[in-house]
Amino acid sequence: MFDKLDQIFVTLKHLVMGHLPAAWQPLASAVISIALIPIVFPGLFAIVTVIERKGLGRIQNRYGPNRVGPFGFLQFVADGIKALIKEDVVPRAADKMVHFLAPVMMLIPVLLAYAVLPFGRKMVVADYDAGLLFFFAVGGGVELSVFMAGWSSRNKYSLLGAMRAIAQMISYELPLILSAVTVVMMVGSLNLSEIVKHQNQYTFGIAHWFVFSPWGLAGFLLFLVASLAESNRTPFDLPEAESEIIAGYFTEYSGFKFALFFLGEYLGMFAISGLGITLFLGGWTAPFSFLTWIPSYVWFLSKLLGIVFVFIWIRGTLPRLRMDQLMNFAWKFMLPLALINIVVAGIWHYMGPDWPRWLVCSAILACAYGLLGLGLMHNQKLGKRIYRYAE
Amino acid sequence: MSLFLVITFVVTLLAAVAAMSLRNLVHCALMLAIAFSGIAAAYLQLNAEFAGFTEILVYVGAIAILIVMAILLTRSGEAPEKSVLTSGWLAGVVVTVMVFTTLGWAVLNSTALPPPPVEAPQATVKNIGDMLMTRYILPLEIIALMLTAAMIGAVIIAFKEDGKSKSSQGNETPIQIGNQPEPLPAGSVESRKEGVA
Amino acid sequence: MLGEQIIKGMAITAKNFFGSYVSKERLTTVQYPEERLPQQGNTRQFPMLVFDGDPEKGLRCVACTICEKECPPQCIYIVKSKDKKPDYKGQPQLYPAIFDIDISVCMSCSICVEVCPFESIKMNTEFELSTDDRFGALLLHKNDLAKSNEYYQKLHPDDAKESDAALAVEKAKAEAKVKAAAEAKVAAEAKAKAAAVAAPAPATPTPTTTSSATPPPAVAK
Amino acid sequence: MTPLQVCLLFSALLFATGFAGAVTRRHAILVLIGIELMLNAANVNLIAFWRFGPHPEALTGFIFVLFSMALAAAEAAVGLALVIAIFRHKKTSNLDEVKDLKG
Repeated sequence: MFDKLDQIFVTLKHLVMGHLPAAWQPLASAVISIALIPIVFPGLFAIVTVIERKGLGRIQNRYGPNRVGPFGFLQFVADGIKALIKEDVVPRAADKMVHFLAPVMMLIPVLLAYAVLPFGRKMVVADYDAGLLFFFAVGGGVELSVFMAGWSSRNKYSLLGAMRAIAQMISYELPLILSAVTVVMMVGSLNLSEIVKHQNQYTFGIAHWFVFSPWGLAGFLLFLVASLAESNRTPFDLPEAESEIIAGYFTEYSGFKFALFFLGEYLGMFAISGLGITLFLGGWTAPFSFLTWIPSYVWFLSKLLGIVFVFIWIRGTLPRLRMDQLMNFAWKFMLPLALINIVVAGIWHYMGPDWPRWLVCSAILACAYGLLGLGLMHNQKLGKRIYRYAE
Repeated sequence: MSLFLVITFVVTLLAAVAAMSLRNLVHCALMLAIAFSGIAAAYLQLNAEFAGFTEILVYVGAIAILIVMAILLTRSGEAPEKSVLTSGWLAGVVVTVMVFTTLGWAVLNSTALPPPPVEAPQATVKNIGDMLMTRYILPLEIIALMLTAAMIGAVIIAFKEDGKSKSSQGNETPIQIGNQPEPLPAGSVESRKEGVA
Repeated sequence: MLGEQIIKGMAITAKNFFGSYVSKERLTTVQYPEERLPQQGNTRQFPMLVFDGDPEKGLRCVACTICEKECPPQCIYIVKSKDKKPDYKGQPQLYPAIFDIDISVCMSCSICVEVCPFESIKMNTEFELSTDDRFGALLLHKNDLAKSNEYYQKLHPDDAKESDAALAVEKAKAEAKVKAAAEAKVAAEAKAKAAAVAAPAPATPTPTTTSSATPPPAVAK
Repeated sequence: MTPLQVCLLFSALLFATGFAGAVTRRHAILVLIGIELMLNAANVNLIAFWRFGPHPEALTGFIFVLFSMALAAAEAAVGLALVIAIFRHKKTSNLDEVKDLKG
């Protein structure tokens, strides 16, 4: 019975396709699996905006929106209507065509990136042989749209915001890809379903998730921090910080285009945390062998909500990084640690499956983390503040 | 010959011609990005999956942004001067036409190749990896060296000289505004620190 | 070690987040329209006119227009009445035919309350006065402003008692004056009779003139 | 017109566009864009021959394209660095004015 529940969407799709004539079947199957993404994830985006505002509220000892709908869960409808009603102001000096295309160009790569993520057992839209490479290749398109938005509004602040956003995205793309490389080394294939199948075995009831190994944990933390920066979220949200450059590259956007940027940012966040789940947290696999009766897509969704909650939690806690701190952190801490992580993954692979490899790998990683951290804290003076009192 | 491939070819050609002929440079760069994505789509349809994704990653993701940054750094974002072509543009066009006719003639009546294998070749990541690691190991190392050398070279070329070189224009030294704040007497800072820590 | 403070910070926000579900007194928000905070004693929003008994006749304001002159943003507009009406002391006083306060201009500084010699204008605590009509509705007229003294007692009990004490003292003085005037009159009549008895022949016409000068009857409060 | 010939014609056309742009345009960056297009035309050629050629399992054309992409990226980086250096020196990126060799 559980297997039927697990494959319910797949059977539904075949059911629907059954009615169509044979010639139309491949097209129908493509359309159905593609149509699911723009329905499910913008819905998730709507709910997560409310969860985010309520979570931030609760962190700051207040309620968060509770007026619109039960416990405030229709707030996204109000925001959506507000975005639709707001007048769409286009600056006179703006480059009309590029200004109009920027939000579209932001959504295309993000929605494309969902094609390779395995949401459940046999539930992946396009099972490419080089799925991971496709995800990162398409992820690069977002920077182009950020530039188009910043440049076309002909406004110094949005251009500065766009330049900062691009610099940040490029310098955090490197640790992102390098931390994913360690997983590819271990599995030996770029195919995401292959990676999940590799993590689907259990010993003494615990799943073989990569996050449970030292190089996997380091890789996962690196991936998490880099995805925070890639989706411009809180410790790294300098490009669109209200206190700095008004709203960064989408200063000159209002009304529905602004909402599209907002949607693009959240969909980007879901996509990249979805990838993090697939690489390190075992995609749609259950953590323990006795829990495998829960359907696979439920596991994927709950892990996704878990990571989104950690993002919100980080947003409620950490202050914003300055531009130079942000860059130093990427090039002088994240990149070397990612490279060391690849070496450690190599050592892990060739030391054979007994306990000393745990010790060696975690020792190397711990002292690498400590040394790099000390180096960063020392010349960046990130340690305890030294106060100089005015005479 | 699938219809989609022809459509991709036409779209890519239009984007490439636009990239070459538009006046505003940033529009050229964006058209170039579309041309690159068109070429990547062509690769995907020719079953070269890995090459298509690498094309998007390398060209659309990196080189297009690099060109756009260079356009902004050389402040030619929106300065379409009077004539966009160089003085000797006619000779260029003539040479181009000659180049294209020879290529076209060579393509059209070259001896036909044996018919390709019926099922499309599979360039799976596994055998690309094996090929790279076994047969093409030397070019891989050379490419790695070349990329590092190129990166260092690019940085050195584009590095901003610190004003000592006697360049003809002589870049301006930073103007002094007001007197420099004299550094804090070292003694007071140390004593403050002990007081606090 | 890098990240130490980050973990400490995250722990604090986690404690806040889960604490807010567990202990209710962490959440101090008051759901405004449903729950309301009790207002402090000296809350003041916009002025009101106090009356004793009947809003028309018992209005304490005598249209002396001191508050109109003193009001910094000049948001009070008074037009005096032609006729007079007796006030609480019984003297005939003017009263305001029109007494308007523009609450969109009033800055609730309560200077009018301080300068009013007749304890007739006090500060009300009514603040939900928003309307969608931008002009007329924000100009409160005499009948909107008039509030009974009991309402005033309930609103500001302590300084309401002071103002009533002052009014009572004022009334007592007035009655004492009236009584004194009455006794003086009685004494004058007694003297006049005594003078009449002492000189009966020439004084026969004087008693008729004194009767017309008797003071008007004291109005029962 | 076999599919291979269509691909070759397309890459020839792409090459001609890139060449025309590189030769006729005045701006330095547009010359670099032309060169990029030419490189891509060559890559399309290689993939076409790999796809329709006799021994596709040998993957020669395919690997050649990967290496040529890496090369193109390096060339673009160095080329643009040169353009920026010239601009910083001569305050212009118009190729007609960058004629004198003296620094």
